[in-house]
Parts: sequence; C-alpha cells; structure tokens
Amino acid sequence: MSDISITPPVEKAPQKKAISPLRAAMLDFASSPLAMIGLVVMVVMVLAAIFAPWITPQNPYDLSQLSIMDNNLPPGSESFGGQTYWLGTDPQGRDMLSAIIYGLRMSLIVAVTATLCALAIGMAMGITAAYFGGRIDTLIMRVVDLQLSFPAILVALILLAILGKGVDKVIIALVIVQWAYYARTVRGSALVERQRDYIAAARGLGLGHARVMFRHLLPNTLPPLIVVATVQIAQAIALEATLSFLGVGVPVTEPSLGLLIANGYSYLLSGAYWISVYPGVALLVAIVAINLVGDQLRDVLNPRLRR
Amino acid sequence: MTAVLQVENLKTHFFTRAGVVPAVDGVSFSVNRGEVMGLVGESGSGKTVTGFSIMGMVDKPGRIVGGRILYQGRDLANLREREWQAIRGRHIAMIFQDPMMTLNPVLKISTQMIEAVQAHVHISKQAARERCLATLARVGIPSPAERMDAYPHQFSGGMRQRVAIAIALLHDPEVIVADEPTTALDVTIQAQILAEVQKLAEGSGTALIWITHDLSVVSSLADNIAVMYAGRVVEQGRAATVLRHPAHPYTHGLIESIPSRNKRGVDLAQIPGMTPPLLDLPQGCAFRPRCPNATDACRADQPPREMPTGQMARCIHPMRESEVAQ
Amino acid sequence: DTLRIGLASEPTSVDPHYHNLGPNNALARHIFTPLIEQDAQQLLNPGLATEWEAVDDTTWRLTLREGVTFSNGAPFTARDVIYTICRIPLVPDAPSPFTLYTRAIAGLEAEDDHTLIVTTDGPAPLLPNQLATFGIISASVSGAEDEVSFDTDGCTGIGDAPASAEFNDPAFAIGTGPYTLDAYIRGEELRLTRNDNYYGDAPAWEQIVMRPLTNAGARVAALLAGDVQMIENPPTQDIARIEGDGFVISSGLSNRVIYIALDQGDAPTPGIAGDTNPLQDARVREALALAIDREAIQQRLMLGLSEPAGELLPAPMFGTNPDRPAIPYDAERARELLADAGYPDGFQIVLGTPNDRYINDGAISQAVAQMWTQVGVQTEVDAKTFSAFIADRNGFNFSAFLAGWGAGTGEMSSPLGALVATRDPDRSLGGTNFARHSNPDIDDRLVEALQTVDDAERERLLREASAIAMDTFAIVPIHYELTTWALAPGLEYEARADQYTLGFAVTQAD
Amino acid sequence: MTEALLEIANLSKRFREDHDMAARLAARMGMGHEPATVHAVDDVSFSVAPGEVVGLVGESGSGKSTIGRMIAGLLPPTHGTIRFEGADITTRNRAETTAAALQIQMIFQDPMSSLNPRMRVRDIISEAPVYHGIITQSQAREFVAQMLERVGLEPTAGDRYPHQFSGGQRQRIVIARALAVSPQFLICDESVAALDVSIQAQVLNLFMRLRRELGLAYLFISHDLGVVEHISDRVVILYLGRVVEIAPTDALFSDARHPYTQALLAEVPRLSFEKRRFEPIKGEIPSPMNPPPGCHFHTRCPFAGPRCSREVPRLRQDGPRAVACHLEDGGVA
Amino acid sequence: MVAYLLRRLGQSLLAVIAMAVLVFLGVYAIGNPVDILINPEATERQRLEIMERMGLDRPLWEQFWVYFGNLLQGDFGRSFVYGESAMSVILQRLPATMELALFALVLAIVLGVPLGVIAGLKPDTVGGRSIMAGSILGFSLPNFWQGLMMILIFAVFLGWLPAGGRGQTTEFLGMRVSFLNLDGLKHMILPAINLALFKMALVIRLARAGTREVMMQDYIKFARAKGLSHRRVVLVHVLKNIMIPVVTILGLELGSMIAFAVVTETVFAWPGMGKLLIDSINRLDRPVIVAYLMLIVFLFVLINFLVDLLYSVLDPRVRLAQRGTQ
Ligand SMILES: Nc1ncnc2c1ncn2[C@@H]1O[C@H](COP(=O)(O)OP(=O)(O)OP(=O)(O)O)[C@@H](O)[C@H]1O
Ligand SMILES: Nc1ncnc2c1ncn2[C@@H]1O[C@H](COP(=O)(O)OP(=O)(O)OP(=O)(O)O)[C@@H](O)[C@H]1O
Ligand SMILES: [Mg+2]
Ligand SMILES: [Mg+2]
Repeated sequence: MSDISITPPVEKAPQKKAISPLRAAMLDFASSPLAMIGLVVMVVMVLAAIFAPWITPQNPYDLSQLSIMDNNLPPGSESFGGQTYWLGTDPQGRDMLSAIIYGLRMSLIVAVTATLCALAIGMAMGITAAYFGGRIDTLIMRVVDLQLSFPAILVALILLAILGKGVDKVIIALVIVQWAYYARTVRGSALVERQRDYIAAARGLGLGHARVMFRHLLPNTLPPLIVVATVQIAQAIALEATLSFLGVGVPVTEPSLGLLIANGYSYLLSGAYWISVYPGVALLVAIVAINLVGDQLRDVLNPRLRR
Repeated sequence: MTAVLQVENLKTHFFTRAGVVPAVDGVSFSVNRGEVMGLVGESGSGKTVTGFSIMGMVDKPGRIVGGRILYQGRDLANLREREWQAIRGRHIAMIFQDPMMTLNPVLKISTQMIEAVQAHVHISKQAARERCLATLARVGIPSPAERMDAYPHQFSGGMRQRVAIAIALLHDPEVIVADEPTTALDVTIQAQILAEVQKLAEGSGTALIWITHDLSVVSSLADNIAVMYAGRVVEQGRAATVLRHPAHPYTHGLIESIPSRNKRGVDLAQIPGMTPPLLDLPQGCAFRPRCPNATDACRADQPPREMPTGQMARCIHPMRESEVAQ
Repeated sequence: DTLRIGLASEPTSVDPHYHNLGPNNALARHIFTPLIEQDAQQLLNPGLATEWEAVDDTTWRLTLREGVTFSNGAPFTARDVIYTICRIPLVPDAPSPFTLYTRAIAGLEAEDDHTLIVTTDGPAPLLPNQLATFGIISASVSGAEDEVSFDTDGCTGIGDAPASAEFNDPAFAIGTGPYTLDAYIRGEELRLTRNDNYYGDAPAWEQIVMRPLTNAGARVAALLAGDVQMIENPPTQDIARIEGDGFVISSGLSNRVIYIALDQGDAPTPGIAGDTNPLQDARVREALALAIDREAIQQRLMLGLSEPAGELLPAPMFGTNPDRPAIPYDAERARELLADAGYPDGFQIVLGTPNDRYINDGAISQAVAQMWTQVGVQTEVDAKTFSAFIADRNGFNFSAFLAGWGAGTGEMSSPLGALVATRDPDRSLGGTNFARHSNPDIDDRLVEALQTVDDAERERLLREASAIAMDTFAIVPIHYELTTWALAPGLEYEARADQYTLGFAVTQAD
Repeated sequence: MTEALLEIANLSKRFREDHDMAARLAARMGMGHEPATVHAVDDVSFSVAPGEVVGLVGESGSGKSTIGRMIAGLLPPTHGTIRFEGADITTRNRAETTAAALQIQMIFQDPMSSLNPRMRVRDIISEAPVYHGIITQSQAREFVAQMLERVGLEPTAGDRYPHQFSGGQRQRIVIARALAVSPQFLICDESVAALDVSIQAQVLNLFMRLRRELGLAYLFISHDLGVVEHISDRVVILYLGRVVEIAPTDALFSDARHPYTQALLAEVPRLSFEKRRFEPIKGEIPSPMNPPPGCHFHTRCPFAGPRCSREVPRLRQDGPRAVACHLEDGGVA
Repeated sequence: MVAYLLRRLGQSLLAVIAMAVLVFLGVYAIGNPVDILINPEATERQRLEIMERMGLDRPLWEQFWVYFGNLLQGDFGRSFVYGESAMSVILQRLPATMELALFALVLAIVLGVPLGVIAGLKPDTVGGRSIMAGSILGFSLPNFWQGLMMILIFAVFLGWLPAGGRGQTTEFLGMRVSFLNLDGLKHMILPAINLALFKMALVIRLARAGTREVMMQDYIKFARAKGLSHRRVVLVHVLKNIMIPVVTILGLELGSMIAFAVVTETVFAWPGMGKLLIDSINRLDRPVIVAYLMLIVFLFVLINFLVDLLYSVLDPRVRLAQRGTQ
C-alpha cells in the first residue's frame, strides 16, 4: 500500500447507536404483544420439555411406575399411593400431566431434530444449486421436484409403514419429506441474493467459493428460512401427531402428544375426555405459540413490509 | 392569467412509530394554464409526497395536516374520498416515475384505459375505446388499434410511459402531475417523451407540474421552478432567473455540482455533508449545517423572501450576484 | 323396516367362496345358505341339508331339503351342491380359499336330486362342521352344464367358473338365503332386500343396509346419532355410555382366545440378552403366566367384556375341560419360580403385539408388560399394526408375542392343532406354532382325535391334550373375548360365538 | 503511447438460452424454437493506459456492464482476449487469477446491494485483505481506519452496518473495500448514477482524488454524458454491443463523428437557461436478441443508405480516434 | 409449449417410475400379504399354493419385472384383497375423494380470499387482526383433532350433522356424488370443512400478504390516480394480481388435499381413496398401494399442469415455453 497521505474532509456519519440488524429485528419483534405471548409460551414449553424428568410427578415411559389399577381416572383423582392425578390418567394408568409433558418433549424432540436435519440438508442443497447454477442446479432441482411431487403425508405414511415404528424412524421420515421444501426455499432466496452485487464484489475480491457461499450468501438467505423453519416445526409437530394418530408414529410406550390424543380418541365418547382433550390442548397451544412467533418473524424479517 | 392550481402552505406529515415525519412542511406554489412548473429537489425532499397530496392520495400513516390546495379556487384539502375520485384522473392527473411499474401487468392496456374513461363519463365501451385510440395516437403510439389489446409487458419502457401519459390525457385534465416520468428511460427515449410532452402542454393548455431531481431536464422545459429541500420550497421563481441567479446557497450548490458545468479534471464544486434526516431536522433553516453562508441568524425560521432578481427564496444570506460563478 | 348396520370391517367380496374371512362369511349367510347351519353357539343345525349321517368312517349321506328355490326361482338340487364344491378350488386369486374345508372330500355322488353321498379320503369327523362354512351357489346362473360330476382331478360340466368380481353384481349373486343383493358400493354401503322365495321364516326386515364404519368412534357416533340401528364391536369404554343412552348391548362369549406365546425354540432367542433361552424352562413360563393379573385386565381394560382363560377355548365348547379354572394371579409365586429357575433378578424381554387387531390388544400387552416388569422381568412392548406384526412373528422375531385365535370349527382341535402341535407342514399341524413348542404327548392325542369319528372318544382325547398343554404352560392364555353388538332401543340380537353379524337374526323386541 | 495497462481485443459475449433435453427435443420436432442468443458484446476492442480514465457510454442493454464484468473476471468471455499488464487474464490459472483479480476491482451502481447487509463495515473492508494474507487480523482495525479515512469517513464507521449509512457514504465504503486490496484498475459501473447530484459530486471528486494520489486507471461506465465528459480522458461509445466510436473526450464532445454519438450529444439534457425544443431521434433501440443487420444503428439513422443495412461498418482507426460508420468509410450508397 | 409438455412428461414419468419402484420394494419389505389374508387354519401347502398363484414366491426382481411389464400395458395388477383390477378398485373410490377435495377447495377459496383481502386492506384493525388470529388457529389445529372435535360437537352433542360416512348419493355424469341431495350434502359438510380449514387459513394468509404487497405497487396508485373507485381497484386490480399466487399454491394444495384426505377420510369414515390406502397398507395390498400412489402422482402432475395453464391465463407475462428453464 502506498504511503501517500491523504487528508480528505472526514465526514461524520449519523450519530445513531450501532445496532445490529439482529437487535433491530428483536426490537421490532417485541412490538407485537401476541407474538411475545407466543414466545413466552414457547420458552416455557421448551423448558418444561427439557426438564421433564425433574418436574413431572411420574415417568410415564417407565412401566414399573404405572399401574393399570389406576387407569382412566378423572382429573383430580388420587392414586393408590396417595398422589393426585391433576389431569387424570390414561388407559395404562399414566398420569396425564406427566404424559403430556413427556409427550411434548417427545413431540419437540422429533420436530426440532427433524427440522434441523432437513434444514441443514435443504440449505446445503439449495445454496449449492443457486450458487453454481447450470447442471448442478438442474440436477438438484429435479430431485427436489421429484420429492415434492409426492404428498408429504403419503410419503411419511408409506415410509413409516416400511420402516416400522420408532422415534428415529419418524425423524427420518420427517426429514425426507421436508428437506426438499427447504432446498427450494433456500434456492429461491439464494438466487435473488446471488444476483446482488455484493456477491459479485466478493468474488471480485478473490474470495473462495466456500467462503462466498457460507459467509455471504448463506446469512442473507437465512431470514426467510428462519420463518419457514419456525412454521415447519409447527407443521412437523402436527405431522408427527397425525402419523401417530394414524398408527405409524412413535411407539405406544413412549407416546408423543399426537399418540396421546390418538389413544384418548376412542375414549372421547365415553366421557373420559381428559385423555384426549388435554394433550390436544397442549398440542394446540404449542403449535399456536410457534406459529405466532413465526408469523411475527415473517413480518419483522420481510423488509418489504417494514415501515 | 389565473392559477389553475394553487398550493398554499401545504403540510403533509407521516405519523410513524419513530415519530412525526414532516415530509412536506409548508410548501406553496401555483401553476397557470399551459405553464410547466418544475419541482426540483434531491431524494427525500418531499417532491413525491407533494404530488400525492395534490392528488389526495396520501396514505396512512400520512395525513395533510395543514394548508390549502386550491383547484380553480376550490379547496381540495378536505374533500372526502368520493369527491376526490371525481377529480382524480379527470381534472388532475398523474404520471409516475417507473413505466415498468405503473401499468397493471395482468390487465390489457385497453382494459386499463377504458376503465379510466368510464370512471368519469358514462359512455359506451365502444365510444370509450374510440377515445382511447385517439389519445394513444396523440402521444405517438404507432398503429394504436392493433396494440391496444396487448398487455403492458409487450411494450417497451418508452411505449409504456406513453400509454401512461395517454391515460393521464384521456379527460384533458387541467393539471398533470408528472413525477419523474423520464428518469428511468434511456437518453434517446427520454428526449422523445420530453418532446411529446412539450407539444401536448403547448397545444392543450394543460398545466404541468414536472417533478424531477435533475435540474438539467427542467431547465429546458419549465417556465417556473421550485427547489425543495427537506420538505420545504427553498427557492422558486421563473426558471431562467432561478438558474441564472440562484439566490439560495442550496440551489447554487446544486447547479454547481452538475459535472458538465465544471472543467474536466478540476474538482467539482460540492455541497459538503448530506441531507439531514427528516425526523431530526436542525432548527431554523434546514440547510444551515451544510451552508457556507450560515450564521446564528439562520437558527430562526426563514420565511420566503423576494430576491432582487425577482424570485422568492427562504434565506437571509442569499448568494450575491458576484458569488454566482457562471 | 330397514335395518341399518354399521360394520367394523367391510366384506371384500360378495362371492361366498372368495375369502374365508368373518365379514365375508357373515355377508354370505344373508344371500347364500350352507348345507349345515351353525347356531349362535356354533352347534350344527339343518340348513340346505336336513339330515347328515356317517355311513362308515369315510362315507357320509346328506339329505337335501326339498322345495327350495333360488331367489331367481330356479329349484335347488344336488347339482348345485356338487357345482359349488367343484368351484371352490377354482376361484381365481382367492387369498384364503375354502379348499381348507373341502380338501377331505374324495367323491361326490348324487343318488337323486336330493340325496348326496360324500366320500372322504380318510376318517373326517369334522366334515359336517366344514360343510357349515360355505354357502351354495346356483349352478345354472354360474354357467354350468346340466350334468355336473365331481372329480378331485377336475370336475366335468362346470363350464367357466365365474370370477369373484361377478358376484358383486346383483344379477349374479343368486342364492337361497333370506336376502338378495340390491347394491354393493364398495367402501360405502351394501344393500340387501328380503328374498320372498326364502324357504325359512321370513325375516323382519324388508331391507338391510350395511355400512362399513371401520373407525370405532365414527361407528358409535353413527349409532348415537341414529344413522344406523346396529353396530358391531362398540369399543369397551363406550358401552356404559351407549347403554346409558337407552341403547341395547348384546354380548356373548366368542370362540376367540387371547394368548401369549413364549418362544421355546433354540437359544438365543430374539429380545432376550445372553445365549440362553429362559423360556425353555417351564418354571419361567409358569412364572410369566402367574404374573398376569387377568382379573385386573378384565376389570380395568376390558370393562368386564372378557372372561379370564385357563384353556384355549371357553367351556362348554367341544374338547374343553369344564373344571379348569382361569390361571390365577400370584406374583409372589411367580418371583419364587423365577428364582428357582435361576433368574432371581429376572431378565429383559420384548413383548410383540399387534395394536389394531384384537380388542384392546395394545393396551393388554402394555398391562402385561407392567405386570411382568413388576415381578422382575423387564418388558418392553413392541406394538405394530397387524401386517407388520405378522411379518415379524412369522419371521420368528419375537421371543414373546400376544395374539388371538378363533376356532372356526368350534372345537379344541383347532387351537391345539394350530398353536401347540409340533410344526409339521406335511400333517398340516402347528401352522401357527411360532413358539416352536413341541410335545409328542400332545401331538399323538391330537392326531388320533382327528381320525376319530366317534364324538365321545374324540372329546376325551382332546381334553387330555389340552390339559397337558396347559399344565406345561406350552402357551399362556389370557382371556376369551366377548363379542358385542350395540342396537337401537327395542332391537334384539343373540350374541354369536362366531362373531358374525346376521341382520336377519335381529328382531324387534316389542 | 506507453504500454497499455489493459487491452481487450475482439471481445464478444453471447448469452444463450439454456435449452434442456425437452426443449431440444421439441426444437428437433419442429415444435419449439431454437435457443435464442443475445449478442450482448460483439467484437469489442479498446485499451486503457496506466492512469487513464476511459469512459464507456451507451444506452441500456448496449453491453456496458457485460464488458465490465468480463474484465473483472466475473463472466467468462465467449470470444476474444483481455490482457492486463500484458498477460492474458482469460486463460490464467487459479493462483494467478487471484493476484490479477485483485488488481482489477469493480464498483457497482447500487451501493446498497453491493454491501453485504449482515456484515459490519469493518469486516466488509478487511475480509479480503485478511483472507489473502495482505494483513493480519490484528492489523485489521488500524487498516480499516486508514481505508475509511482515505475515502473520507470517520474511523468509527467501521463498527456500523451498511444500512446505517446514506447512499453516498455507502458508495465510499464500497470504494474503501476495493482499495483495501490495492488495485491498479477500477471499473466503475454506473457508480454514481444512483446518487443525488450533490452527493454525486462528492463521490466523483473522491474518484478524481484517488486517481491523482494512487495513480489508478478507470473504466468509467455511464450513460450520463455529463459525468463522462467530466471525468474521462477518452470515451468509448457502444451501441447494441458494438463500439461505434472511440475518441479523446475533448475531440468527441466538440466533433462527434458517428450519427449516434451526435444524436446522443444533442439529446442529453444539459443545464440551459432557456426553454428549448427537443428534437429526438426517432425509433427505439432494437432488441439485442434480434438486432438489425448491417450497421445496428441504421434503423434510426438519419443518414442511412442501402449499404448500412447490408454491411457491418468497420471500426476505422484515425489517429487517436476511431469510428465505425460507412459515412467515414466510403459512403452509404 | 411443446418443450414444456415434454419436460413435464419426462418429469412425471420419472416420478411415476420412482414411485413404483420404491413402493414396490417397500411394501415387499413389510411382509407377506398372504400371511395376513389367509385363514390362520390354512395349511402350509395351501399357503404356498396361494403365494404361487399370486406370484409372490418368485424372487423380488422377477416380481417387479412382471409387474412392470404389465404396467407398460396399462395393467396395474389385481388387488390381493378384492381380486379385482387394482386400478378399478381405486377408481371406484375416486369420485368420493375428488368430490370432497373439490368441495373443500371451493370452500377454502370462497371464504378465504375475501377474508384475506379484508385482512390485507386493513391490517391494523380489530377485524384484520382477528382474521389473522383465526387463520393461525386454522393453521395450527391438526387436521384429525379438529375433525374429532367437530364430530364431538356437531354430531354427538348437538346432533345437527351425521358423524361420518357418505350418505345418499346421486348418479351424475356416471359418477356417484353426494352434493346433489340434502342427505349427501349433510354428510359432506363436516369432512369438507375439516379438509378445508387448513387450506382456508393458507388462502387467507396468501391473500393477505398478496394484498399488502400489491397495494404498495405503483400500478395501484396509478389506478387510483385515474379516479377509479375503491371497489374497482380492489375487485379488479388487486384481486386479479393476488389470484396468481393463490391459484398457484392452491393448485398444488389440491394435490395435497387429496393426499390429506387420508386423515379426514379416516376420521369421518368417508369412503374415499385415502381410506382405501390405509386399509391397503394394513393389509399389504401391494397392487392397490402402488396403483394408488401412481394415480396420486399422476393427479399431481395433471393438476400442476392445469395450474400452469391457468397461471398463464391469469398472468400474461408468463409464457409456458419459458417456464422451467429458470
Ligand atoms: N409512508 C411513509 N411513511 C413515512 N415516511 C414517509 C412515507 N412516505 C414518504 N415518507 C417520507 O417523506 C419524505 C419525502 O418523501 P418523497 O417520496 O416525497 O421524496 P422525493 O422527493 O419524492 O424523493 P425521491 O427523489 O427519492 O423520489 C421522505 O423522507 C420519506 O422518508
Ligand atoms: N446473464 C445474462 N443472460 C442473458 N442475457 C444477458 C445477461 N446479462 C446481460 N444480458 C443481456 O445482454 C445485454 C447487455 O447487457 P448489459 O447489462 O451489459 O447492458 P448495459 O449496457 O449495462 O445496460 P444498463 O445500462 O441497463 O445497465 C442486454 O440485452 C441484456 O439483456
Ligand atoms: Mg419521489
Ligand atoms: Mg449495466
């Protein structure tokens, strides 16, 4: 670098505090009370799910703790052991409150793991397709098209029928039905971003492909993806619940919310509403909370609707 | 000659979460029949908002908070939406900057023109169509009958802007507000549009408010010029006067920073600093922090004053004749 | 005078010989009559044959009912019977053909239009029961020639045997039953109209409409909402409510036992760690049997709609030991037995189970798992849909599994022969013995019983065999299912052990 | 003339519609269309001397940006050579690429879109020098401050994000980023078109100053003749992908030879003190997908003759100037 | 256009083949259908006989080869359970599902679009917010749970509507349909709403987002500047533009609606293809499963194609020939 000293008129930039786009988005997010409620509920649920073993009165997945002599008790009943079942028990004699918290945990584990895996795969595929274009793009997108031309529920249904039950299998099925969706979303926004001059500038500065893809392209395709991912987590929870309802989801001994609902479904008419209704409410609250958060994120992260 | 349109102390503010944005804050001017009035200013100075205020199309969170808009003596500022609809397009029409965006992409040109006719006069579709054809021919569209049923995307940018102009002309309005209609066009096409507009204005006696950030464009088109800065008109008067003898230091700086005015290889005369954000305007004259002539007296509000050369300027330290380099 | 019935599972065809499956057979009873009928307790009654007698060990004489006509007016004769038995092996693509019941037949001779001589290739004590399983179709409608003669290597004069799908057409589904087919809209409904040519008592209903409502909740809701007047298998937990609303519940012991099979084949066995198979030890099997609280299951899960079992068929069915009580619950003894057998700390085991096949099957398995875990055998439940379960079971992938067995013939030879007898394809024994139990004492008695036409002798042999099986815990029965129907107020239906829903047997109480 | 810093010869770029198998099959069956080709740049040659500013002028779609991007190595040329300091940079291998690529930097029109909105200004400026090992991470802060100062921004600007700056300031950040790898040659693609006049003047002055102080050479792409006149030493005029005229700035503005150049000069709005009549050239710019034969301009040219629609005019060198017009080369007849 | 057709055809063929292979192998892996279908009392010899008759005793690749060969001749094989051609078993059920899905689709559009537009025009009002809150609820309620609740409320507690099944049908164009008689309609309402609710929420969101987006476009401002009434602006200019995304997405969603009918049909005992699929999976009726999925893929492709056609009608900018290359 040459040593010529230059003394141009140094200009003062506006005296605003340096807030990152992230902080700005967070402030925007907080502007909706509904979304904040959603966020709080979501956080509480995640905490409950994480700390389930410590906060629940019973481990509903441990058979030796269950007794069918306590089954189908209405909310508020007392067990042989003298503890109270605040939300009643199910046909296996599980404490519904514990079952719901564990079910939530199961639902969240399945949905979040599946979404993250699908996201990672989809993102890598989508970015690669958009960045390199040409044949790679065509190839990846054909596979994506192919995947998307099968309805998710059916693919999951068939897959699980083939793979059999199990948490891991449900996750695999969810990843398989979701990744293409992310790939397409990422590619869509990455194609737009790729046209922007900062990508050309980065290449002009001699930065490697990997760096341009992951340092420049990726972060800028994230916002729409975050929105999609939040909504997809909610969808994944619902899909898992549906699959469990159809009898191809998680194993009966480790019920998720969906399976709890399905188990209780046959008891609805007989008046044992609590077996199905409470997990249903929990599921609903969980999905609504996530969707509320996702919705607000969508508004916050969409620059076009920003005032 | 009486003014067709007279804007008096117009104030249009936006009430945003971050605060009140005085996008237009006391703008006054008037246009006469057949005259072209150039409204010049840099980005964000409030030109478009002024134009929309005249059309009664300021959207939430914006509102006209003061002043009058007199159209042939009638105050429009407090009209209800229905009454505005009767005026828009018929008496006062508007043309927008980007010809690619002003026509609805999914509707045929004919649909968009005929609906504009039928919105104001109750005539048959056929009659409306005739009228549209005639108007398209006026703005220099070759074989309009064949092209009228096309969709906007089948037209080039220049052609689309002509269609937009034709739509504005459908009812021979008394006033046309043209918001940077040639900025997005190529030089040769811009010249064509300017030529057409010039002919039309002269022929029909329509008053034209030509909004632009490019002084060069209005210099050869406008009778009068108003220069806006941060929501206010800082200088206005006959075009020749304002350009030849700019009184306000901002106008002066603007003229001086046009490259072709300067010698090659020599630094351009430049206005230091940048436009202040509207949410955080300095007290008094908004140009004060960038002004070479500024004194403490500029901290007070500057009403428009008449200058010796005849124009009006909001400045107590106007440029002296000798400082205005030719 | 229309009876609407909500079916728990839909018949797959109207052809009475296509699929040997409860719903199909029940439907077929409405349109086609068998030679011999079974009553609600599966006892044999005259059908199209008014009499049957064993002339000797391998010859039977059947007297056919006179004056019977098909619904199209054609007379019923021995030719139709011969034709029907000839057609059974020829049904194309039958997934579960009735040849099971006709394979013993070596010859058929019509002495006259209404007398039939049946010869078998060996003693066939079960022949009448077998002849009760299929309806007789019309030879003429099916395109047979005037002269039909039977031959095990291929009958003559039968023309082209009709495909099953043809029976779905009312014009083709011609039988001698109380009803004729009106319309068969698969998945939606089946409409039957009373057959005025029926030889028996005219049933109460002008029309019967059957709607498959496979979802239990939907079925109950349809009953409660008045869409149907009768449903099969209302879920146990809803029965109280249904009765509370004034509906009628009809239930009775079925021929189905729910059992747990314990793999006694080679060590190691899947799902149990180590290279020994504790289940080969009868003490372990006994412990597991005693650890199950059958009463708790009956009370808490089945809500009374089951009968704790001590054998594979409820008394007083043929071949049962009426004095054998249900296996008692004795957790203490179970722990002792486990300790005796060398497993004081128990072991780990996987219990396979279907969860959509038998009443509360998944829940029962989980309850059993709880109980076993409580005596120290850590049990994990592997619940699957029936199809997946079957694949695993038939692949010997379970060391313990829960399943059910319904005795179609209504006698002990059926469960013993299928579940307990040593696996032997050549003798058609042990076909479902996926526990690989093998005991010659049982096998010998069973084989002998199957050759004995004398009922008393046969029953003695079967009782002995059953007692041995139970004493050695060759298999662990849990309970007999009760079959249940729910009906609109004022209707009556006698519960049937074969679980068939017969609309014509529904009567108005008044 | 000294040895040229940049020399491009017979440079062409064709964009071809990407036809997949189905489209090819359809075309084979006679029911589709052959892939359309855009001759974005057609046989363009010119050179830039060290420290020289060459203006590249043309209307929308004439291929200005495409030329810029090819020189910057962002697009491979279809045909022709680009020599930088004598070395052909279209066929260089990867190691050389990086070194040479850094010598040529491009500055785009829209300063917002050319800055990664998710990076701080500091990282934007220091990323490439650190990546290429020109400076170490620990030197970055100091270095960025230096660069910011050079383009007339406060050093504290490094802590902020692009959206917190005005258009003119963003363009300075873009320039600072380019300068950070010590280039010799800047391609400015409409770099001031998005700026207000008063800000445009600031940025133009900055370009001029950098040229003086660092001896940079520029290819200055613009459709604004006023700007080009002010800043360039020589001007290249493009029409539909072809060079129609090359001349030193003064000569061009006083005496344009090509009819298109003449028309352009006549129609550029200039500050005048009187109203004037506009007398535009007729017609529109033809589509580059389907350009007219012969001289591309003949459809709009007031002097066109039969030869113009037949024969492509040669770019004839005449001293420091060059024109591609039959009028200059034996008449249009 | 032809290229587009060819491309679509190629893709679909690929999809169908992939589906056939995967499902064929997959179902084979689950188990042996004969074990489920056969009467448990049957002998081993009988079992082998049946397997031989159904071709299940041959090695997998050979089975597939035979199947595939028949497929090329349009033979989808016979259902193991019903003994009839698998395709005809499915086609018998097709009208019920299609009827349900289309009815739901109409519900979703007819209710969703106006609500979405209202929410988009007035995003900050109580009404607009409630619509959005409602749509989140619609989005969140898992299909089956919502169905259960509907049965519980409307069929069991209130007794207004039947709990399940299809009700009376009428012959129409050679198909049995329910919507032509009261009983049929009554049976269809709950399942249709159940199927529609999620899509309705989706439509509301799409319409709202579209409306907000479109309302900010210049061409809407220009339409207003022509003096058009608010009504016309919304009903013509806005609506036609938002219908583009709505139609595209809904078209695709019709496919998923048909697929999701699996759940609704299970809950409401609706005798459609979805329920058939579940039954077939449970019984390992491979020909039916494979044929069903191929039919679904085919429907998907067909619907996509129709959507594309519709899309090009709605949006004149789109030419089919150019789609897909992008
Ligand atoms: N809807 C709005 N909400 C808040 N502020 C607004 C809104 N619309 C315009 N403004 C503000 O009003 C001011 C004037 O805007 P206007 O569009 O009139 O500028 P302009 O002179 O036309 O600029 P340009 O040359 O960029 O078109 C700007 O600072 C802008 O931020
Ligand atoms: N990636 C591409 N694919 C296809 N055609 C392209 C591509 N890039 C540019 N073109 C075409 O090449 C021609 C020249 O484009 P270019 O961007 O170089 O023009 P320009 O002179 O920079 O125009 P502008 O003033 O509008 O920026 C145009 O017709 C354009 O449509
Ligand atoms: Mg503007
Ligand atoms: Mg360009």
